[in-house]
Amino acid sequence: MRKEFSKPMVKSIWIFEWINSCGFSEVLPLDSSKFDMERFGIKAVSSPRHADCLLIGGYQTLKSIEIAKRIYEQMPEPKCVIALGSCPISGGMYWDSYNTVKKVDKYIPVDLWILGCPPRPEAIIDGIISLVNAINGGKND
Amino acid sequence: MWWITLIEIAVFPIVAILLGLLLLGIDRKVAARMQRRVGPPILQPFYDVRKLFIKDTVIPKKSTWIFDFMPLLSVVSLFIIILYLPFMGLSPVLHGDMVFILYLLILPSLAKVLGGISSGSPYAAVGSQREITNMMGYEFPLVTIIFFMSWKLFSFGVAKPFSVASFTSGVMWAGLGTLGIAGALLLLFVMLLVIAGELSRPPFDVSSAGEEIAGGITAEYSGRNLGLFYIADALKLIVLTTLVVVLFFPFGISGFLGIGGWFALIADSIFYFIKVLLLMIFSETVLKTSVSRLKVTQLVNAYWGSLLMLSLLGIFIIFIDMVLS
Amino acid sequence: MTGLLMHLPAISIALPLFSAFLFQLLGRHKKAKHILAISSITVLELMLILQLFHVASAGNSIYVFGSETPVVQLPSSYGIPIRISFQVDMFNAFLSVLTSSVMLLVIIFSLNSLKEDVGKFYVILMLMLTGMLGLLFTNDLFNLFVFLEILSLSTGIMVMYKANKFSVEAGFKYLVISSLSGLLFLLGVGFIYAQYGMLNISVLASIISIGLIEKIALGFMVVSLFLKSGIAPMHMWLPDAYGEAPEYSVLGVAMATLTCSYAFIRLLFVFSVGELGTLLILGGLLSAIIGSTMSLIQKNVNRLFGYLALAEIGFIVTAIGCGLISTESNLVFSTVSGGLFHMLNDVIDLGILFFISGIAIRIKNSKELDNLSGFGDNKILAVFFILAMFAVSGIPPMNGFLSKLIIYESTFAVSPLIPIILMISSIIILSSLVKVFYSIFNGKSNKKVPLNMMVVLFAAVIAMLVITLFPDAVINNLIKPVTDALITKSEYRSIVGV
Amino acid sequence: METYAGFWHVEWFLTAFIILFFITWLIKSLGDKKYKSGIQEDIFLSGHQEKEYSDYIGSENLYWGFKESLRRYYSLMKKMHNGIISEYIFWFYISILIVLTFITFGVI
Repeated sequence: MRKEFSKPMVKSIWIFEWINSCGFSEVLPLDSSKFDMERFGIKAVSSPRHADCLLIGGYQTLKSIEIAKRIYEQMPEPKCVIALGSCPISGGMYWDSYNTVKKVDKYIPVDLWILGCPPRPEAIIDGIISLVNAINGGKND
Repeated sequence: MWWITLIEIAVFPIVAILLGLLLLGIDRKVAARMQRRVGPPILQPFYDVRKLFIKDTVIPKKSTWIFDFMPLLSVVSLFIIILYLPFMGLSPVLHGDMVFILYLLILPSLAKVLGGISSGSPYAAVGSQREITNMMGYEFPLVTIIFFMSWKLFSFGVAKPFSVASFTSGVMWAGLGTLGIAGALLLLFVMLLVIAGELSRPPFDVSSAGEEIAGGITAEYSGRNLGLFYIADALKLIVLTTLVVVLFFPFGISGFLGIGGWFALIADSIFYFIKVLLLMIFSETVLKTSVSRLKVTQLVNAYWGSLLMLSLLGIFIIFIDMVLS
Repeated sequence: MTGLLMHLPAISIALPLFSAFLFQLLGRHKKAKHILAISSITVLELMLILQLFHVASAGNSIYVFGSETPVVQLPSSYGIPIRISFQVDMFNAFLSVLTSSVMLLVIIFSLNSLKEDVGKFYVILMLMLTGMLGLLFTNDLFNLFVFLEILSLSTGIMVMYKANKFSVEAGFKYLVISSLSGLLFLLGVGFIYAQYGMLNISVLASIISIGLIEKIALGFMVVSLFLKSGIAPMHMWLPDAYGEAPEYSVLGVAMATLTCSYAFIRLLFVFSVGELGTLLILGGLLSAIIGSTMSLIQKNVNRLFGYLALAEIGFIVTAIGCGLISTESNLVFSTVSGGLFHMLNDVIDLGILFFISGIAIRIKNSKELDNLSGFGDNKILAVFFILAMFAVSGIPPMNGFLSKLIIYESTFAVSPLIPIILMISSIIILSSLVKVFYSIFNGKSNKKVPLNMMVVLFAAVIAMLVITLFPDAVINNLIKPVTDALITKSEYRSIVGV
Repeated sequence: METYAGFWHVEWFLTAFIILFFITWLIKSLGDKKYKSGIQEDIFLSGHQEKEYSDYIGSENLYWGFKESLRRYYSLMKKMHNGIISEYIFWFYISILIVLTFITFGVI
């Protein structure tokens, strides 16, 4: 089914951000000097063709989830998805609105959930490190 | 002795790739350090290339067969330039002309552009026509400097003023008064900016602008093709800094230290590496961390306007100095 | 055999003229007309190649019309009876072979794209060829004017051949320009004739002493030929003519322009007018700049290639101009050989470009760049286009680079500014060709390219590859004698036995 | 091939090109080739469906950046190439004037 992440890929993960609402303001400081994600070899790229990880954040409406699905399809094979914040998990504070997608997992296979609304940069870094350890440890759940 | 050149033809490119990726790693590390960030490990480019070669290579339906062939051509043309330049401080493997090298420098970015154009995506089309505009821009100051120097060689009465070998005889600083030194430094400054432009580094990176046109030329490239373009970028860094070394600092260290044989070789190559490192840091790492991107319209004005005037000013100063002395 | 060789210059003019009128006799048999055209041109081509080898081995051959034994030195009393004479040396023999092979390729290329008026097309083509060969071989000033008129009229009609609104306008402009240049050329010839009472170029060259009258006369003659070969300030008619000419015979029109540039090069070198060199350089640089920058913003394919042809003429003229100015012998030799070698390469490279655009236009029957796309999957055409693009803009291995290398490295001794401007314009040419590549070789549509067009394309690409792979051979035994023939004036004059 | 101030050797270039082409082809073959067909082959348009008409960027606004920065030069050029025959001949008379003054006063 999905080609598994192999060990050498872990040293350089390129992420493609598909973030609707608040998540982006949290991902931005990751490049800053305080939470430097580049020391793990993680780089934000601008085209899904180059990316390994799709960072989905913020509430997904019915239209935007379709686009997110197309982007996920267009990423080359060994890929993973990180859901950022509580909105992808359960629609977050828009849980009761008619057009938000309650659970992103139904549409896109999500590998890693980072909790928090919005999650602090430390939480994002910690999430990515746990993903890295999971891959190193061979547990590709 | 022709089989030695064959071996050199086979070995040098591999050494160049390793050196180039190492330099890119140092470049990213120094840039991070300048922003008080920890920055990626020095060997990060090696991990990136290895990862890219593992990933799938997606070929879009709309793209033609050229899309798959062009990364190959751009790397091959860069390999060829390395053979014609005094790489690692040694004398060049094959003897060539400066005009030939100038034209061959167009081939890698042309291959990238042809690949981008035939990938069918509008992002890549916009990116590639910006790359061509960038290429048209930076050629003017580059060609003026190189032709001025060969004209200077010609006025010194050198037999073959255009061949690379006669350039490595240190033509730039020969017979210059203090005024001439200032002019030569001005030319060096212009050359460093042109090098940054040719590598499409931040002030001039309109063609692979991440934010505006998603990924620029390489929007559709993935996996192994992207890996080849990554290597091509590293090689281009080596080639251009070697070009500046040939033009401005061609003298070796071994003659100075007076050691012969194998040690001279090693000393020369280490000195060459240091020269290339310093040039890279001053030319594009400093620029990468300090200047933001130019608009496409400002690009050609920057090259044909200010940079060209600066180089003409430098040439004029050197000319006055030659007349005075 | 020697009889034929002796009469070759005359036969090479008579054959196309005679076959031009034969077409009317054949009436409606299209097939017969095709066969006649191809056979007459191939026979002519073989004869011209024979002549090239004969001239290469036995030196210039002169042919005097109307005297009892044609191959004789001019009568020492060069007054009455006045006779028109042809002189064939290496330079015009080489160009005549080039012209007739281009015309052969044009004929084969346009075999199946001619609908009903096949005869009319071939008559115009043959008249163009007669004009060109006459212009090349003639040794007589007034005769030069006559052949110039034949060439201009037939090329003007060729531009108008498609008879739609635009091409008639472009053809009309071409005819107005040509007649104007013909008249002023005649004015210059009149001055010379009034002053010396004779019109033979070789004799005039040996006894002329350049005074004020001769300068003005030469000025008129040379400038009118500048206009005909489209040098910078007077070039505006050129892209219109190339843009509107029928796509299968645009190369013939381009060849006509190059033959006119042969005429003024011959005049300048034979009468050794050195002062015009700087003007030639300025004109050449200006046309290189205008040609390349204007070709960037064109929408019509053949118009874009017209501006490229203008830029290439700029290269040739700058090299020749530097040759005229400089005094040191091997500098003169290398600049002029660079210019002539570039003339050869330019004809072949532009030929390939025009053939590919001809194929694209014929299949998509529209000249606009936007709706020419659809050749993405045609591998051969894409490879040929890339090779031609490398050649025209001078990327290393190809033949364009060879001649541009010679031009840069010799004109740079005259002044380093010249190669800088030429190099920038050749980079801009590259980018306009990338634009054409983007619009033609994108998208997929499996259209079959007609066979005869592919054969012609193969021939042109093989010629380009031969020059690329064997540059020394081509230069030593083709370009070197041609340049010597042009530069050493004594050879051209001494034949007259004055 | 010797030129006035330099030289050019085709055979060295071709041998180097062939050897290096083989080496790069080897490097390229190290990578992975396969990919899923279908939707993965569509071009990336920020996730939107691809429209039907063939190409997106017309050929005349392809070098917008270059044209924009040389705007004055190109407007002058458009005025010069406006297709009126009397303009063309006007330029011809100017050139005759220049050439004649140039040639008679022998300005080198």
